[in-house]
Amino acid sequence: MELSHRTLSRSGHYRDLSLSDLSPALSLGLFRQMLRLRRTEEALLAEYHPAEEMRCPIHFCIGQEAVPAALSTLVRTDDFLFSHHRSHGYYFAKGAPLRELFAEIYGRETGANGGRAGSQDISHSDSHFYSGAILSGAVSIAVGAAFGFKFKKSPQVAISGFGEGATDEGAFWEAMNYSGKQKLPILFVIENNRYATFSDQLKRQADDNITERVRPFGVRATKIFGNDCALAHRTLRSAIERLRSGDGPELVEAYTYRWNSHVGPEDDGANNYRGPEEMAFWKDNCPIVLLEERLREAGLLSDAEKARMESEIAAEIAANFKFAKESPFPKAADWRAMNYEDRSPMADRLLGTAARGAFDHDQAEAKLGPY
Amino acid sequence: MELSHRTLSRSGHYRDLSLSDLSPALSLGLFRQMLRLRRTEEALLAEYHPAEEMRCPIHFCIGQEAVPAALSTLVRTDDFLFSHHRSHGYYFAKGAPLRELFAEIYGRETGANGGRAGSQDISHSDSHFYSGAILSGAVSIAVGAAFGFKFKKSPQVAISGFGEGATDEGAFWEAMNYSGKQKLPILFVIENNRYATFSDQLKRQADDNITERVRPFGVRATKIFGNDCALAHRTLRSAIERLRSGDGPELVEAYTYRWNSHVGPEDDGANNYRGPEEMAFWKDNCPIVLLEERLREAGLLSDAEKARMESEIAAEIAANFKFAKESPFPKAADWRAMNYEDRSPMADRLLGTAARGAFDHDQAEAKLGPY
Amino acid sequence: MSRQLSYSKAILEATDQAMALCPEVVVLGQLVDTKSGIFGTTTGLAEKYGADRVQDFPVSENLMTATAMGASLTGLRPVIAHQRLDFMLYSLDAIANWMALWRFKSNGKSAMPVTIRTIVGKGWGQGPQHSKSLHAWFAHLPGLRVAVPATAYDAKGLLLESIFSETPAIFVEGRGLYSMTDEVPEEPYRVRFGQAVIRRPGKDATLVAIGSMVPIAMRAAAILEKDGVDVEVVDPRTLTPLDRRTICDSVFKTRRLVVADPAWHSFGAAAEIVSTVAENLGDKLKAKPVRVTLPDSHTPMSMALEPEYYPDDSDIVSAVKQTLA
Amino acid sequence: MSRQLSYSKAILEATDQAMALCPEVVVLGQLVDTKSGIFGTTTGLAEKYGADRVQDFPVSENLMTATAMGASLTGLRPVIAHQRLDFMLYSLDAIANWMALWRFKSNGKSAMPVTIRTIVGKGWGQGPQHSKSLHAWFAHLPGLRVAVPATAYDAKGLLLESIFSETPAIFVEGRGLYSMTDEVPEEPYRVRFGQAVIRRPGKDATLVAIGSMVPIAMRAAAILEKDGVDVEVVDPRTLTPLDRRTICDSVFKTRRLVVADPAWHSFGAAAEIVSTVAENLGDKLKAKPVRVTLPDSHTPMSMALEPEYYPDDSDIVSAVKQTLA
Ligand SMILES: Cc1ncc(C[n+]2csc(CCOP(=O)(O)OP(=O)(O)O)c2C)c(N)n1
Ligand SMILES: Cc1ncc(C[n+]2csc(CCOP(=O)(O)OP(=O)(O)O)c2C)c(N)n1
Ligand SMILES: [Mg+2]
Ligand SMILES: [Mg+2]
Repeated sequence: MELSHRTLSRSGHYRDLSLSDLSPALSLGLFRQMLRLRRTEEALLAEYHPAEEMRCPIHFCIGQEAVPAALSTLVRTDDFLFSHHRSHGYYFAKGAPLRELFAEIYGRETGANGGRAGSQDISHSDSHFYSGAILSGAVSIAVGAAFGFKFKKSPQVAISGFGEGATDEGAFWEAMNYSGKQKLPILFVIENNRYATFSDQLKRQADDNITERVRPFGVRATKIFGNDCALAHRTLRSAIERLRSGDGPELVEAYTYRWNSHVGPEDDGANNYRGPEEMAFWKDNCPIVLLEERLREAGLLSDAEKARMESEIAAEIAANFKFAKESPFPKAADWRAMNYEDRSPMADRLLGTAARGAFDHDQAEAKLGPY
Repeated sequence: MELSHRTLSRSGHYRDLSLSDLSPALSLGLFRQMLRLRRTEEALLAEYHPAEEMRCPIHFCIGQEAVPAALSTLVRTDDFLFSHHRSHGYYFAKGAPLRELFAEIYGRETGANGGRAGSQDISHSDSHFYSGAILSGAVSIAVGAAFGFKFKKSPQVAISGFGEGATDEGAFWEAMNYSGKQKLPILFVIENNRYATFSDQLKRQADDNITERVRPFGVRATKIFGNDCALAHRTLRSAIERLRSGDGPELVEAYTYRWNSHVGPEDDGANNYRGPEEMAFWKDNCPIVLLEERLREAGLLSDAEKARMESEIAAEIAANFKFAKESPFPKAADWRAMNYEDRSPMADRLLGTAARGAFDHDQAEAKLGPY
Repeated sequence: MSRQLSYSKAILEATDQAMALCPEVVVLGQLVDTKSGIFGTTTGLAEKYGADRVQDFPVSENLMTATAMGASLTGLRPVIAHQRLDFMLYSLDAIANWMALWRFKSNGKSAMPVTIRTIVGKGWGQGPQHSKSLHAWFAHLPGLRVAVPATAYDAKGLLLESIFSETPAIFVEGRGLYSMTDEVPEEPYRVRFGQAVIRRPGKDATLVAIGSMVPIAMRAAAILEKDGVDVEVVDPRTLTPLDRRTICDSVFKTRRLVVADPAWHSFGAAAEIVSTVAENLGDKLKAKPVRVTLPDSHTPMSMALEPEYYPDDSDIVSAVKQTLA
Repeated sequence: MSRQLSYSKAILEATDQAMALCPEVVVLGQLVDTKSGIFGTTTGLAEKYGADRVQDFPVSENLMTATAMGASLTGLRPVIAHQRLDFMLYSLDAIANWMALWRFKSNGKSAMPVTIRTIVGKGWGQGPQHSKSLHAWFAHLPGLRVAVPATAYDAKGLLLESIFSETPAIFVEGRGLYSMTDEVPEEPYRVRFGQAVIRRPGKDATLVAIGSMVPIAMRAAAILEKDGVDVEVVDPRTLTPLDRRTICDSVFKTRRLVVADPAWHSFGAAAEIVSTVAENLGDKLKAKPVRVTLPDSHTPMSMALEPEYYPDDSDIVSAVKQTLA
């Protein structure tokens, strides 16, 4: 059956998750990553109001844990990952320090960006993680990173994570055309959660067929049920392997769903953009539950083991909140220094100064021809 | 055999032009339109230097006469046609007055735009003909015209003519996505002449497969050998018929070739971007010659008839030059009036004035939430 | 006449009345057809006028702008809306290379009566990609009109005027103004472009305030009044055309100028106003003019930095006092 | 040292030397790898440094800019070139929403050392879509440096400085300057941003000229000299940072200011300079400052209108005389 949001939400409980090619440690690792992301998001969501201390837009990703968890086990430290506004999963995936995420959204100096950026613009350059809130913009920049890797003949890959909404933008198609032409080492990961804010994909696109659209551009594309974390892992692993061997670009479209509002904790149901059956399907097929079912069947996860994970995670989250809340706010800003880098070590090293003569102004302008 | 620039230039003389579904009058009309366009372009090309009176960039379209000629017999007066920089063929196609084209590129007040626009930006709004030099920009505006026609349930269609280079731009793909989604009455005509300036399509795109790229967006697409004017006519006619019945959008990709430099009369061969065999193929398959061969076989065109056409056309061209050269230059400009319309008849009719109270400034700003 | 209406409701009412007055008015924008309706400024219109006239648009800002432009050539009067000005940067090619020069290059024969509503975010950590205020960019382009309404009254009148006039208009809204109310007449009415308004007469100094700086400037004037300083507050209401005469007349009277602009300092709209005054009255000023603006910096997210970043009434008070020192 | 080089050759030489000095310098742009090479400024580089380092790009200006940005994060030093500034408007989102604020939003931890070369067309009927001069837009954005070199010497030094410094730079070239020669040292050297140059000392009036107005201003100064007027010509060379001090020092001396800017009048760079002077010396001017600019109009194609549209030395002469009247 053709994979699409229309067909999926009528297809019952998913039973195809297979751990056959995953080691027990990896399977458990994926589970733990998903759980950790889920609990973190739940905690942030609960804290957001009424304390009002995280004063920035946050696009929560509860329900969409599978892809970030799978990626987290596949990306190398020196790979670059570029995320859209719904950034926390990708921040996790890149292994950037969570306490700096917490401090960032609390607007503190100890945040990943000293409180300048917030959730939707967060970056962590030591981890080569970047994000931003303008749709499709980070996709294009990721293409540039892949250009750099190819140029240097490096095995690094660029990964760009975003939603199906970004493919509305023309900028996205320039990225397809160029990366396909140049065979750049870039992985485009689309988490298709059906909506851009409250707008159904089929309100914006003639069909739910992004993979078909990108293929003629020279981009290898696969679509998968995105709540099967093992499948996501398998698919992304092969894609990244092919990329490292120079056979790029790749696109993986993972069908998934966000359980919460588009942004923030408030309910956006009044906009009537989605029905309860759809939500029921996706909650029934929670990526964490789907993996947990198999892990338990295979005897890999016990109640005790899960409880241990939960408490470790809870402790980590509590510590992160504490760190964030106890961190200082940024001080009175030096606006100039924040926006301009006055040091120029490279120019200092390579360039000297030279005397300037007097310009002879008595010259005619170039006659600009027609072209 | 797959139609593409690579295969075409090795395929010998074209023999498939068929007049079967065209009336003799129409066949001759197409021929005359092509000849008229060719002779006009040749005359402008010859006059360009050394007189230096046409001081604007001109992108000549010699070799690309088939599509404009075919269109000229298919568009209705109230259809809108939007062209890219290589505009003269489309200006012809829309039946806009040639003497205003001449006067325009001579920079005269009697020009289609009073000498403000020149060749690459010329428009003739009474004919609903528009153009502009920024790649793909006019394509997007054409989508808006089609939006208007659909909104008004009018049988009018929008036609957008451009080169394969414009499909490099992301803007183009937004147009595909939206027109496909909305089933807009718009015809995209691509004259694929292989190059954007000196850059081969395969230097910019992974493959020569624009029609394949657009189809998944919901755009019906056909590619044809674009120097067969009868085929162009047949293909465009069906496309436009479908559009008028509300079944849009359509894209026709016509493979053709420009004989001259990208712009202006100077030879741009020093840039070494194309070989002599390719040019030989396309000259051998001149759209005018291909049609003429059949017309003569069918006994529809005699030497005398052709000579009559030639002399009519020559007279028309001479008259146009005379008109342009004798026309006055624009006078000292009222810059404000040229850029702003101060009259507002609609507002005058619909809106009155109303007294203003004192604004109470002692109000708090709206607390902007995160979204 | 004393009906109070909020700025956002005034925008909704103007759009509603425009749609009722003229079947060619259409509204395009992401989510204009939803209940939340661009912060309530389009709520209910889709139900009232139908899905044809109030259309959600793909996240394709460039094409959205061009679609409005092309549609206007067929006789429609499109209004498009961007939730944030930042999103509209994808459409600058359509605006600067086409819309602004369309009439010019047609030699006055073709017009594109398009209205682009765009909202400047401020506060609650909008950060650098959700808070840009680029009215100076639009005002630098020939061929556009630029409205920066500060009150509900002006928002309604200028929006109606934008929709029904012939030159394309960029309509810059400050999100911070949305909940502020003003006396708004019920009938559809026009506010002309190029007519500044004296929000508060005064004789000691001229304070020109743009858009969302207007209420702040008025509060500053009230504070200064207590200190015995009588400030004249001028609200230009539109930047193109700019009512240079009213501004200069005021400064001619006061001989002092402060300009408050909710935008970056350098190369911004405040510079144009200071220059205009300098060119006309440069030899008559009793004090050096002062600009009160955002610093030349992108917007920090942290709630500790936002208050430092955005100028407030005390910054204006100091600036005015500086001209009186 | 007296080697004369044209402005275009100076750009070519700077790029060539940068590529020789540093293997991470790459050049991207439509047709940079062809013989014509962006009006001769990239000719031969592809042959010398290989197709990897000098790459033609699809007609996708937005992606081209973003590609340079992303590549710079991997350690490259990309230079991109637009044949006309107008074409680069497709990339304003990449520039304003990403490049300009990248360092800011990383809290200084990540930089994008990208150089964007862009050429302003003028003459031979370029018309409204091939001649826009939008340096004021770039200068209004925090986080960018903006160079407006007027001479071959400055073009070379500022381009090298742009390529090897850390803040992204917009490098605005006037096509009309391309054939003008200047003394250009052979070795690679730097010209610092934010350092204006006094092209001609004088005492009667200060004439600040930007980019392609510099030679015209110098000619005007020569004409004025014959009339006994001694004009000081200041070339800011870069708009961000702007050397406000040199400008103000000059005006402090002359007490008179004319600004010549090859761009639209309203909300342009000339306004920033006039304002800067007014803010610092507004109470010391002996005459009202004057701006010499293009009118607030798009560019007409006709050769009958172009000369009227572009200001020339006689316009500057009149402006200076106006300040002396
Ligand atoms: C250029 C631009 N236009 C509009 C927006 C407003 N916006 C923020 S998120 C969003 C929807 C994104 O949908 P999608 O890409 O599918 O990601 P999701 O939120 O579903 O994860 C929109 C339209 C934006 N951020 N950038
Ligand atoms: C946005 C933009 N970028 C670059 C250019 C410069 N340019 C003018 S024509 C052209 C090539 C166009 O090729 P194509 O679209 O195939 O049309 P053709 O000239 O072959 O008819 C280019 C790149 C432009 N006009 N607009
Ligand atoms: Mg989505
Ligand atoms: Mg072409």
